[in-house]
Amino acid sequence: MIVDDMRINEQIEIAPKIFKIELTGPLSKLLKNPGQFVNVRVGKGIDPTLRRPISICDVDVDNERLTMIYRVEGKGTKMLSEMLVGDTVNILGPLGQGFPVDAATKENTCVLVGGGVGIPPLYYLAKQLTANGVKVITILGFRSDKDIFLEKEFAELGELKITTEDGSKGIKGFVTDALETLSDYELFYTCGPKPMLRAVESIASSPGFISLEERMGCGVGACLACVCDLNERNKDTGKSYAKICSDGPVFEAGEVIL
Amino acid sequence: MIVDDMRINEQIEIAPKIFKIELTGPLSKLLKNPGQFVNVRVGKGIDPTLRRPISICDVDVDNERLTMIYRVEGKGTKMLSEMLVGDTVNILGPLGQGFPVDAATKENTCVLVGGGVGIPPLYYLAKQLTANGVKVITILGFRSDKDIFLEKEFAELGELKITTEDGSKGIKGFVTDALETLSDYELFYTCGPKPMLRAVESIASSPGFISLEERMGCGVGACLACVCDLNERNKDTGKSYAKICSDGPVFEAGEVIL
Amino acid sequence: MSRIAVSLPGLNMKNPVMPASGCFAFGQEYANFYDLNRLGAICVKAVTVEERKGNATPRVAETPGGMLNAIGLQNPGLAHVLEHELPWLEQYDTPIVVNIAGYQVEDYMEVTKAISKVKNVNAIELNISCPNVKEGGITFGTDASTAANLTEKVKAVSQVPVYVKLSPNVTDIVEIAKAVEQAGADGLSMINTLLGMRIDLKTGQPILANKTGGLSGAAIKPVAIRMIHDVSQQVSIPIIGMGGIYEVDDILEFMMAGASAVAVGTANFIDPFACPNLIDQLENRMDELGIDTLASIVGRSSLCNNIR
Amino acid sequence: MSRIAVSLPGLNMKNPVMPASGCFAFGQEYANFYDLNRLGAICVKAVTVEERKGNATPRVAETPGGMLNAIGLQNPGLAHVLEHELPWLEQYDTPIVVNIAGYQVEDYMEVTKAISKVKNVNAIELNISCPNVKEGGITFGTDASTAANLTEKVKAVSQVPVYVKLSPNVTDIVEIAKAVEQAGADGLSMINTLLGMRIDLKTGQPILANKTGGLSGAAIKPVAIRMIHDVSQQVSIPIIGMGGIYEVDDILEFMMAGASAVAVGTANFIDPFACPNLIDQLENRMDELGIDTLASIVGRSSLCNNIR
Ligand SMILES: Cc1cc2nc3c(=O)[nH]c(=O)nc-3n(C[C@H](O)[C@H](O)[C@H](O)COP(=O)(O)OP(=O)(O)OC[C@H]3O[C@@H](n4cnc5c(N)ncnc54)[C@H](O)[C@@H]3O)c2cc1C
Ligand SMILES: Cc1cc2nc3c(=O)[nH]c(=O)nc-3n(C[C@H](O)[C@H](O)[C@H](O)COP(=O)(O)OP(=O)(O)OC[C@H]3O[C@@H](n4cnc5c(N)ncnc54)[C@H](O)[C@@H]3O)c2cc1C
Ligand SMILES: Cc1cc2nc3c(=O)[nH]c(=O)nc-3n(C[C@H](O)[C@H](O)[C@H](O)COP(=O)(O)O)c2cc1C
Ligand SMILES: Cc1cc2nc3c(=O)[nH]c(=O)nc-3n(C[C@H](O)[C@H](O)[C@H](O)COP(=O)(O)O)c2cc1C
Ligand code: FES
Ligand code: FES
Repeated sequence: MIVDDMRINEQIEIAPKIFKIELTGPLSKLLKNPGQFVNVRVGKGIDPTLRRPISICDVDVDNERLTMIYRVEGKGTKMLSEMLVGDTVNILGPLGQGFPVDAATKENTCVLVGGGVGIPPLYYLAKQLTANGVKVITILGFRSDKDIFLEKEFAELGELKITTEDGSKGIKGFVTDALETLSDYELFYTCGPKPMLRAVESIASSPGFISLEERMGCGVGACLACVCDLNERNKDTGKSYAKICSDGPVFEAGEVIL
Repeated sequence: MIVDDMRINEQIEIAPKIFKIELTGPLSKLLKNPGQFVNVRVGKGIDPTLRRPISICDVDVDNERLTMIYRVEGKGTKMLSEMLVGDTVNILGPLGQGFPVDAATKENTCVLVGGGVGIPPLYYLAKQLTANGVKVITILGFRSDKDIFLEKEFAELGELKITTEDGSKGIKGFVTDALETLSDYELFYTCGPKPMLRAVESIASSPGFISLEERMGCGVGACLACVCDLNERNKDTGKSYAKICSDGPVFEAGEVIL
Repeated sequence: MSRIAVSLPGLNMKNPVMPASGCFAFGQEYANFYDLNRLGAICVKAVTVEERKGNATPRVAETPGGMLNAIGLQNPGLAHVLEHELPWLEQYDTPIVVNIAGYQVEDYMEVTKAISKVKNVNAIELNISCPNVKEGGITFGTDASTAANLTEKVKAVSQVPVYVKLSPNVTDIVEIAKAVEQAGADGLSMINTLLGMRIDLKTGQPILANKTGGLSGAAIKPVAIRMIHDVSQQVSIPIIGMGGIYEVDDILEFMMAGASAVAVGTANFIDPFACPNLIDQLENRMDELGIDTLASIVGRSSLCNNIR
Repeated sequence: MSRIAVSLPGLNMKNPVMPASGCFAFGQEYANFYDLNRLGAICVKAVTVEERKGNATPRVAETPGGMLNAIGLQNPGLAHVLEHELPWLEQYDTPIVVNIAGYQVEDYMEVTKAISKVKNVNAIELNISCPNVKEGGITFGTDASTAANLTEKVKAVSQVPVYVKLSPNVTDIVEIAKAVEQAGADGLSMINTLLGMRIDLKTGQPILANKTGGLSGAAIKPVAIRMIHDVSQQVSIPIIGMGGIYEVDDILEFMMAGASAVAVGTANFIDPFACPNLIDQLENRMDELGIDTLASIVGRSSLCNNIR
């Protein structure tokens, strides 16, 4: 967890309003596991005030490279998308507890379920799982054909099912429609909007891990902006809540109230 | 008086913390007389909030070029100095009433007295006066040798006296020390810090014109941030005050209370 | 009625945007930039019985995301405004709001009496919230019964609707809003500036000659939104909202909070075309957000309190 | 004493900078970034008798040059703080200030009694200004006699100096400051956050689940400076100043306005190293401005009122 002025190595729009950005700097070496995120300071002035949390999508430790994929939502991501190759961006990270890769063993089949900008952190996860010999089935949900990204990349790592809301590609419907057709898996990992996480949690036939989002202040566990309720008081800490930024963003399915 | 996104054509540090910036755009064609200024919007965000008033130092109407010289004082001028050739700067102008060039006729000798960043507007004035066949003597005051700028440019237009506070070049002392040695002139024009203006006004043996500075809000006469008191109620408007941004920044010596 | 027209007591506005008092003088300066008929209304600088010289300079200081001003209600006085400023504005058919200030109740009444019978004046804005004068101004705006009394007296002599401009520098703005509503105010304007100060590190002294000044600009927007939201739920007269409106989204945010029209102040200094630019962007942005008419969003934030 | 050391009741600080309450939890998170002994003091999150769950999320919203928060005083409760948080802090020899909140006078007294006898607690900060809880908090901070009564009761049971943290959401902060001084406060902390709101244009509803929140960050700095300036001229107890301190110049501006030490809140979120970075820059900047010791500039703005 450091603060690093990272250089923009590449910045491209890979789908409408979806940007892929590659940064260089020593922070890249500190990643513990996939699903961790960074807190991006956009600009140098007083506005925007807060950093923007963005998941790590891929890492190249040897070349100190970090890749993120983000959607232009509001002011901060807009400004980020206007920055150029060669500019530096101030990054705080890596933050949080990511997906436990070791939870899956060699013989396991894992289902990865991602929606929209919940997809990026699953990519580095898929890479690590497959590197460990785990079989990966990925389900990615998009609004429409034109919004699809990372298709080729995921397809290279295993079976890939794409769903689109308008049916313009793959299965028409939601990720859950694809998930319902599967039964032979030992573990799931998911990231996306809350309604999707709820649906995945209730449909899945295995244990799994979910990654949450919340508006954040500090990003490091100090301000209590990003709490969520635990289903049961934590045995170790005695706490009835968790901080998404530092205890999460990844939790065991069923651990927190969605 | 328009708002113009002007392109930076040149930006160089011509003395410590003193920058010369050349901008291109149609606004350049609207100048009425030397001593007018522009109101520079630095950055695109909410901070800095206010525009920065900077005098016009030179104009090239044919090529639509405007030159300004400014000192890095605080946040706004610092940010301006960090902008690069090719960037655009949002400019409001030309603003205010400048120096009346016609007040001097062919046979006249005029003394131009400038201190620090009060010097730039005198340059375009000197050019216009000499173009009209007026004889110009210029007195420029600096802190020290290394702070000198526009020396060659003024020297080309007539007699030039330089004063430095530490005596490292020219006459040791203030512009007034040089002004006291002169007597044969019909008109003076001056711009600089208020104490200097006061001293020049009291020493000068002729009528003249002074250019004032004040903290501004709107720059166009609407907010009344920048008023100064008139010595007498203005006959035409009935007003006992003047707005430096729109009635000035140039006033007849004796017209306003310094 | 067009999608962006709004209607308030005395003010039939073709769009919800007027310049804020004190940031637009009497209109002549900005008329050099654009046709003032494009505005929804025009709110002019505070007028007092006699000419006022205002405070010493410096009168403005910049702050993070905002500015302080301590103009001190400088204005040419009632007679001059009646003779020169208002007649000049006759060439426009945009509604005119005149902001009014004074040292004592009688001053406010005198100005109101004279101004409200001018044929091109559509409303009075009672400035009980100027933080930059020693007497009058804010003292009327920080106590509910004083504010109500003044409102009542001014209403009694006004021939046009009266909007009371509230000060945000109070513990309970709702209490004051309710008091002036009961005293007969036709509408509210809010917010005036927050009291602030900046110090010059070189001298150790305040930058403003008046020491304190009024904070305006983007920085105060969330405070304005909060106050308009709270007040709009407790009064039934319309609110002209202001405080840091720079962007088209801000207009919508103010109206959702409970404002029926908006005023733009500091933004005029950043861009003289601020008002017409905002107006031009309004319909497009409404389309993007699926908003049919502005009237339909006013106070939306208070409509469905238990949805979320 | 070093040039940048300052001394306040209970607090011998090697430099004037402490993190602000609620922005630093109990220190453990930022201890991952730097040695907390570099700080002038540490002010921890509000502590209440029982554990508090705080408000629903979203709890933060961004504003121009600032942010709103509505955490709602979430904290693990007195027992947990006594058992876990304060013992953990024993490894540091930096003074500790504990921020205290409650629903009623007795709550404050109970927490104070227990906390103030902990050996590594150097001062209590009485939070009578939290805008984000329904009961207690700000209600104590908006009425002078209520504030004074609470101060007196807490002083009576405290074994360490008591700083009262004032709310800026009042008409007359000087009155409240004087009342708590008379009631025995050893110092003041100011300012807490300004009440604000932001609305989500897509839903028309407030972004914060709690609807309103407390505005902090650069945007509020001029309000803080004004209040500290005004209060410091009317009281003789020291002030811990806060509200939008981001840069080293801000520290000096707050001290010239009348603060004897400063607290840094929101800036920690922008840069976790904000506090040590500010401390490191302090002496250089003092040299540039010709300031010998910090003690010499406190309240400089009120010293020579008629110079300028
Ligand atoms: C742990 C985590 C990982 C994330 N990873 C990704 C990612 O890989 N790719 C991606 O495109 N997006 C990701 N997001 C969402 C991303 O943070 C928001 O889209 C972004 O902050 C929006 O900022 P803005 O300035 O564009 O929008 P604005 O609306 O201007 O933002 C205003 C404020 O709200 C906050 N905010 C707005 N939307 C969200 C949101 N959905 N979640 C949290 N804060 C929000 C902003 O951070 C900012 O503080 C992630 C969020 C979290 C919490
Ligand atoms: C009519 C006019 C013409 C000017 N021409 C020139 C010029 O040609 N070259 C040059 O270097 N400077 C000139 N100045 C001064 C210049 O405007 C200031 O140096 C500049 O605004 C400082 O901005 P800053 O952000 O660097 O300083 P900051 O201290 O950060 O500025 C804070 C605020 O104070 C205002 N301010 C600070 N100093 C001054 C000042 N001296 N006059 C007016 N406002 C001030 C700023 O505009 C801003 O609103 C002129 C000023 C006026 C009024
Ligand atoms: C320079 C200046 C002068 C002002 N003069 C007045 C005034 O005369 N009467 C008044 O009621 N408000 C006055 N105001 C307050 C504005 O009308 C408005 O309420 C406030 O600035 C908030 O809006 P803004 O943030 O858009 O500027 C003035 C504001 C500024 C910046
Ligand atoms: C997320 C957050 C939580 C806060 N919690 C507390 C608190 O528990 N007790 C308190 O007295 N002040 C609390 N505050 C107020 C700060 O201590 C400080 O007074 C205020 O934020 C202004 O300083 P700043 O602008 O530097 O943040 C909190 C502020 C923030 C932003
Ligand atoms: S964002 Fe501050 S605790 Fe999570
Ligand atoms: S700066 Fe507004 S009137 Fe001169």
